Amino acid sequence: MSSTTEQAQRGGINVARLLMSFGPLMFLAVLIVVFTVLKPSFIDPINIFNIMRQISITGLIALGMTFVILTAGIDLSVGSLLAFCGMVAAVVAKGGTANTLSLSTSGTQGYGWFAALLAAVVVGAMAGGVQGFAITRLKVPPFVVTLGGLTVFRGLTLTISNGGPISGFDASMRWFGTGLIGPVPVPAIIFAIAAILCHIVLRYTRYGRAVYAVGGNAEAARLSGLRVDRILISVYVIVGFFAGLAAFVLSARLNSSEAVAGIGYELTVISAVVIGGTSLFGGIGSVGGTVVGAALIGVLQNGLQFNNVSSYTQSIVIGLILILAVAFDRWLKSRVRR
Amino acid sequence: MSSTTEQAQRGGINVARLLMSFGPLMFLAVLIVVFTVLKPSFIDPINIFNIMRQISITGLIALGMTFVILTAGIDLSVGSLLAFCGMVAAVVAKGGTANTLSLSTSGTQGYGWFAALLAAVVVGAMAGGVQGFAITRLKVPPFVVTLGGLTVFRGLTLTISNGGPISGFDASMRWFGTGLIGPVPVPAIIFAIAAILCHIVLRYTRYGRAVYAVGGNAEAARLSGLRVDRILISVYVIVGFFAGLAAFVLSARLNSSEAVAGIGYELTVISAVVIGGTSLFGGIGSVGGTVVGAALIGVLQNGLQFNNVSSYTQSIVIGLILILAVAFDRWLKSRVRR
Amino acid sequence: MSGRTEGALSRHQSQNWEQPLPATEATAPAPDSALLLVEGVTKHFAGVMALSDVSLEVRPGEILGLLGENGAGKSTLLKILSGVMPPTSGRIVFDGAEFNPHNPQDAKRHGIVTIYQELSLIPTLTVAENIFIGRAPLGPLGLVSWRKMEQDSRAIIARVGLDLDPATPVSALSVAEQQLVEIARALSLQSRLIIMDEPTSALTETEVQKLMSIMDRLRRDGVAIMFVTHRLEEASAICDRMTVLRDGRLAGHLDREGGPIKLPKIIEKMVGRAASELYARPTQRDVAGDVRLSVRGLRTVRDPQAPHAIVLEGVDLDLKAGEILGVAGLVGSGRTELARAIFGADRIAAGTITLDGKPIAPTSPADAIALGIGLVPEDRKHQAIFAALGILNNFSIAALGRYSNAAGFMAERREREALASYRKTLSIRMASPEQAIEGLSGGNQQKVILARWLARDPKVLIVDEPTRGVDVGAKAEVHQILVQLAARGIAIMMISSELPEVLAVSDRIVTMRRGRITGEMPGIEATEEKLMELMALDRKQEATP
Amino acid sequence: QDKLTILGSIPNLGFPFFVHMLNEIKAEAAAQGVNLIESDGQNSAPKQTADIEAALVQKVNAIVISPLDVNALAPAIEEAVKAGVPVVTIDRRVDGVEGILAHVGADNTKGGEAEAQAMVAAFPNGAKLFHLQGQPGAGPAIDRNKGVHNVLDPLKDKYQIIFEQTANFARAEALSVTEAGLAANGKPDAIICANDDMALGALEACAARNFTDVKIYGFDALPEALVAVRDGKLAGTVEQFPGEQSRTAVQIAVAYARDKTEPKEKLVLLTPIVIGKDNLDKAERLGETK
Ligand SMILES: Nc1ncnc2c1ncn2[C@@H]1O[C@H](COP(=O)(O)OP(=O)(O)OP(=O)(O)O)[C@@H](O)[C@H]1O
Ligand SMILES: Nc1ncnc2c1ncn2[C@@H]1O[C@H](COP(=O)(O)OP(=O)(O)OP(=O)(O)O)[C@@H](O)[C@H]1O
Ligand SMILES: [Mg+2]
Ligand SMILES: [Mg+2]
Repeated sequence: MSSTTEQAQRGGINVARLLMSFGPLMFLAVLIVVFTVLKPSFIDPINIFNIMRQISITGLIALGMTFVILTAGIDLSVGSLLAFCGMVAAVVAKGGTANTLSLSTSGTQGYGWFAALLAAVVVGAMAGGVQGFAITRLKVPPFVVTLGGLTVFRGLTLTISNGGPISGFDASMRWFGTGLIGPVPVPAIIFAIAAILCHIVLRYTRYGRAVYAVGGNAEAARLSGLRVDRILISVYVIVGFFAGLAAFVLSARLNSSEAVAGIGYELTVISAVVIGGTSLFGGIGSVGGTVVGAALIGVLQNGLQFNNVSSYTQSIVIGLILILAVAFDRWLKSRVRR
Repeated sequence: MSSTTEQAQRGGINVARLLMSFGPLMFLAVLIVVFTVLKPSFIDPINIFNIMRQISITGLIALGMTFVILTAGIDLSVGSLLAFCGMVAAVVAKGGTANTLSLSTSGTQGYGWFAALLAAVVVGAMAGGVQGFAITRLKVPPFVVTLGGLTVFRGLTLTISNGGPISGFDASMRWFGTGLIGPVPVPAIIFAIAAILCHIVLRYTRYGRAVYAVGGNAEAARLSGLRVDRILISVYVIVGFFAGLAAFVLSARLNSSEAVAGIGYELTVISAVVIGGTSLFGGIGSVGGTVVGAALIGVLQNGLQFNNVSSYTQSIVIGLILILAVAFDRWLKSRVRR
Repeated sequence: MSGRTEGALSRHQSQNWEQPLPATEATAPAPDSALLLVEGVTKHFAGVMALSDVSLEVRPGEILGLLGENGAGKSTLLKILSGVMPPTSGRIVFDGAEFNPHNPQDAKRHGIVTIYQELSLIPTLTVAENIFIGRAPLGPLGLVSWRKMEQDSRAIIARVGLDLDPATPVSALSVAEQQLVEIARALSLQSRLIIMDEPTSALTETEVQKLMSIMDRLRRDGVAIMFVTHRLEEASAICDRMTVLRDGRLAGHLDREGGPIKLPKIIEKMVGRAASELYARPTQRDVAGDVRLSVRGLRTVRDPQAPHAIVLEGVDLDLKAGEILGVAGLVGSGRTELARAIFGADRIAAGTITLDGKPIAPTSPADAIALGIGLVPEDRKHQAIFAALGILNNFSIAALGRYSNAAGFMAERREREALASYRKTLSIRMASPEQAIEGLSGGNQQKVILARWLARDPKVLIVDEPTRGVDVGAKAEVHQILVQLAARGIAIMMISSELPEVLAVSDRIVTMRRGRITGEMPGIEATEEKLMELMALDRKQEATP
Repeated sequence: QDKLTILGSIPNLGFPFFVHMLNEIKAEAAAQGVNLIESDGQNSAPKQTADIEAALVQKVNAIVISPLDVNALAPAIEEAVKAGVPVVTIDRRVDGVEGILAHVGADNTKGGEAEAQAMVAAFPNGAKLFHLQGQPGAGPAIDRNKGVHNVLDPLKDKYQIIFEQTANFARAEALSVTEAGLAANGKPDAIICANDDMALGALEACAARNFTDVKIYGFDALPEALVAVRDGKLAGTVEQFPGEQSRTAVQIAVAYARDKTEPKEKLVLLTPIVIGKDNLDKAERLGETK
């Protein structure tokens, strides 16, 4: 990652060179070509927009996860936190847990989409903050804290909803999941805007520089006057915020918040980030890479489903291609002069 | 971990000192006392043996995972690999995939338990070796390779068995899962022996010390003349071997190999290792810690179930206690002089 | 041969702790049959030509100095010899046979032992285990015998004058102690050729002398040594011959002809022109500044994570604006501790610090920096460098506030301009601001770190071992920079283990021992002997602690 | 006399279907005046086995269990039987273990058959289908899939499954899988889903494309699905009467534990039915949908 994509992000690099220098992007391009040859309708705008909408949920969380992993941290709780925030949003939107059943959009006595959105992102950010606090103050490794969070948030979600879903939101809320602006799905737009903002923050702000520095060498960062603990806490707040945002969009899209939402998302999200070239040891990576990683996973899944490949074979193919995409990237990097 | 438990392992330290110096062990002791006070039958030998049998499966894998994490690696594929090896063992034991339904122990035309065991551990070790190869030669990070493995092995398992379980093994095989030696369950004995062997290997052999060295600083280890790649491959072979062994024991215990076996085990197993004080950044940790970590999780689950705590509350409590156990350990370490 | 040895050690005779060495010249093999021949070795890294057609030879029982500026290719050559990387082309003959080591193990098997420039100990393992890595002594049943390993390693580290519990994890050691452990490990291996890449960069005079007498004994036993250092006096004192590299090419060989090789000759070969005086003695500058930083009764607490660490036992110190205060001391005298305590990096147990007359109590480096204090730490790799980041990011990290607007966006143009200007004033040799800092030579890395602090315009700048691993030319430049900074009114505290350096740039010098200040004198009056006396551990005291 | 204690164990409390089952067990246990130990298998056969073992240590008087997997739970159930504890199985029948007190169930395979037959009845002239399967390898997924194929495989010529994918019983996955299916294959006539969650997800995907006349079938008769059936959004959902199963099972278990009353029938099989708009009143949980 790093140098190559950063170059790309500064613009002025031709496409071929870019493809050649960043394995996953090249893989993505190849996959799109292959799937289109297999079934030309793959490249229909409607399917492309489907894919964009599909990757937007895990993609949003992956943006936050990029910050976390850049600091050499990890957040395993995001799937559960997504379910938790979604349930909170649903409770706020519907004005309670009782009316779980009405699919009708009328007659809800809730507080409207804005309150629901606010609740989701605030709860997500706060939950992230608590975890960040445990990581920095109690000195418990991120893996342990967020693994604990994974089970705690799931338990809380199930407790709130007693295992069931809370469904039926009003049209204004549903727009965030199902609406279109022109031909483009709203979730895809939200994801795109968020990705651009994250890119700007990481690349062009003081704060972004600090995140890279803390991940690159925490001790040197401390000795350079950075408030390492605050920065660490902040990245967990950010990923929590994005889990909340993703939860809101997912609930709006499904017209339902489910207690079982987001199971296993942590691995999908972390894959997207890591395939995108961000190092689990911190300090190296970019938002652009994460977007490519998320797109690679999304295109693979959609393309295989599109061709009605059996789900067993799908598992095998997806696993192998992920490994190959990264292996190819390493190989390119070892050859191409940096 | 490290020094404190290592001291303990060198023997000659009194129990109180040991408890005081290693947080999770102290937590374990406290939990046992609390659960016993709440319900004295908790400490019945039967229940203790139940717990031992329950932790033996993930515990076995956790032993192998300790090697991997000591080298700063990770193996997310263990749950899927367990299912895969279990299915292979079942096919060998039953002589095919066809007779999936007969629970009768008679009339099987398979190759017997020994062949099944051998098949499970050999396949597991080979699968681990392949992953280790991808990690060292293709230079793909362990997280990515084994995440790929996670989906690949699950897909292979489902393909072999076409989704269904393979059930009904003969008594000699079932003994490994359900038998007793004296009052002690066979799986617990297998786990105990394996733990002792692993402890000896890690602590008292050159190979074991090389594993620590590679995890402590791979580059320095290479400069010191260690064959880093071989050692890295070997730890994935070891964890694969243990996944195979655990699969055999689990199949014997359940009298069935399921395609959905082991889902989510990677997190339980890694928790056990990390709670036991092994650093995800490598070089620090011990088998003793892993055993304590596995026991802590097992006792918690059993004890909460024993007291009829609702499943949702269980999740919350388990998550919090895992975090607290590690936080407490860090706190002890920051106070007590080493 | 014995005459030569005396010559080599004459400088150190007065403090030679070793027993007089028995003459063993009879056992030394004929000195003119080469043990190692390097012929036309070339090494390319993607685009960079690190070595070009280098040839040299090493004979049994001799110490060959390998010298050159930062980036001249010394380490690269040594890494090729020890099997870390293959040459692009060229031939190596060891002991009369073609030699192509594929990995460090190969080289080890042939009896080539290497002390690498970047420490190659495993921090999480104990001292004993590091010494016996890959060859732990086995007891009955073929299991590792920890007791024997620890006993043996105690003896091995004692050879280099270390007295440590071998069960201590290496991560708890200071850089100097780690360096000594690494040397001890190398010496304990059966070897015919020992390669030492800057073994002395973290050591003080006493340890250096110790090492030199050991090297001398090895030489008498017929072991060949290749020795890299940027401290030319050392090289001149101990080396039988020198090979000098310049920009990856062979610049020439130097031979001891009767007496030690003279420094000007070496420098001329290294930099390609005649060198003027290496260290200019300080002219008595007019340090009329007020007291800027004042420390009274400073004590630190023992950190349970590093029980061997020195604690400060009540330090009083004044630092004036515009002066360079040199801090001398032996390894473990607490100099680094003092710097870290003032900088808020370690917890203070008691004592007061005042800055410009106002009491301050920084509890974190961020506090100290906000107050106008800067620290260039001793361990560049672990405490200063962001290896994954480019030079620009490394440069501006302590001054992000200066190069960003109120909204938090980086003002990248201003940042680049600032770097460009420091690049000029400090003459930093680099390709571009995006270049990874790892790709710079040590001296240039150090200059980037200095620039990092200059960008903050500190009132007080503490530099801890500012020229570790920096070549003569760059070293002089760094000294020049320090003097210029002081002239601008910055109060500078310079910790250094190299006495000539302390003597060269300090306006005033204090010495430390065991967490206390033991003496003070103006730089102009100081001599190595005077300082050594104040620094050295009193033996009687040590015997009865 | 001490109150009796029974164990009520269900496979996975993450799913509303089983939450309902456990709630009914709880309610009936309270009505019968016995203590209940709850157990959630958490989708793991070893976990459910461990719960049974823990209950045996606590000397429960009876066990009511819906096994996660009929084969993998057999040893644990066998152990209980050996310990003299009466066991009543719900929903999924464990073969090959002697001495189980009774089984109360509505076979998932039969349910799958009913679901497919309902579709066949709606399209007598044949149809193009999507089929969304449950979590690969999970017991109900296997059985329901088998049921669907039992009916449709012989009718291959008329009823083509043009798109068959797993959506892991999850709504979000069903939504994106169906989206892909619609984009690739256009509009089908019907979508058969292995549970209601997936049906509701498929429904969203169709609604987004304005394919309102696709007949979507779910499974489990959850209240949310019943509402959708009432509103004409889902074509039907399979009712297996989990509440009745649970209550009957508890009654049988308690009666035996109290005074060794043998159940009237060892095998109580409820026939799964497909709830459509016209027979909504047959749905067990209709009361929850007001
Ligand atoms: N792995 C590498 N990749 C690319 N360039 C390298 C690599 N290692 C060294 N170089 C380059 O090769 C040249 C020689 O470096 P080397 O480390 O051998 O210098 P040196 O003489 O040991 O310097 P110093 O005195 O600073 O240690 C330098 O220009 C350096 O940047
Ligand atoms: N950052 C640190 N954290 C913990 N302990 C440290 C640190 N730096 C040094 N030490 C400890 O302090 C001791 C050496 O003291 P210190 O480094 O202050 O002495 P010094 O006079 O600066 O000598 P040196 O030449 O080794 O730098 C070592 O034993 C080491 O354990
Ligand atoms: Mg060098
Ligand atoms: Mg120091």
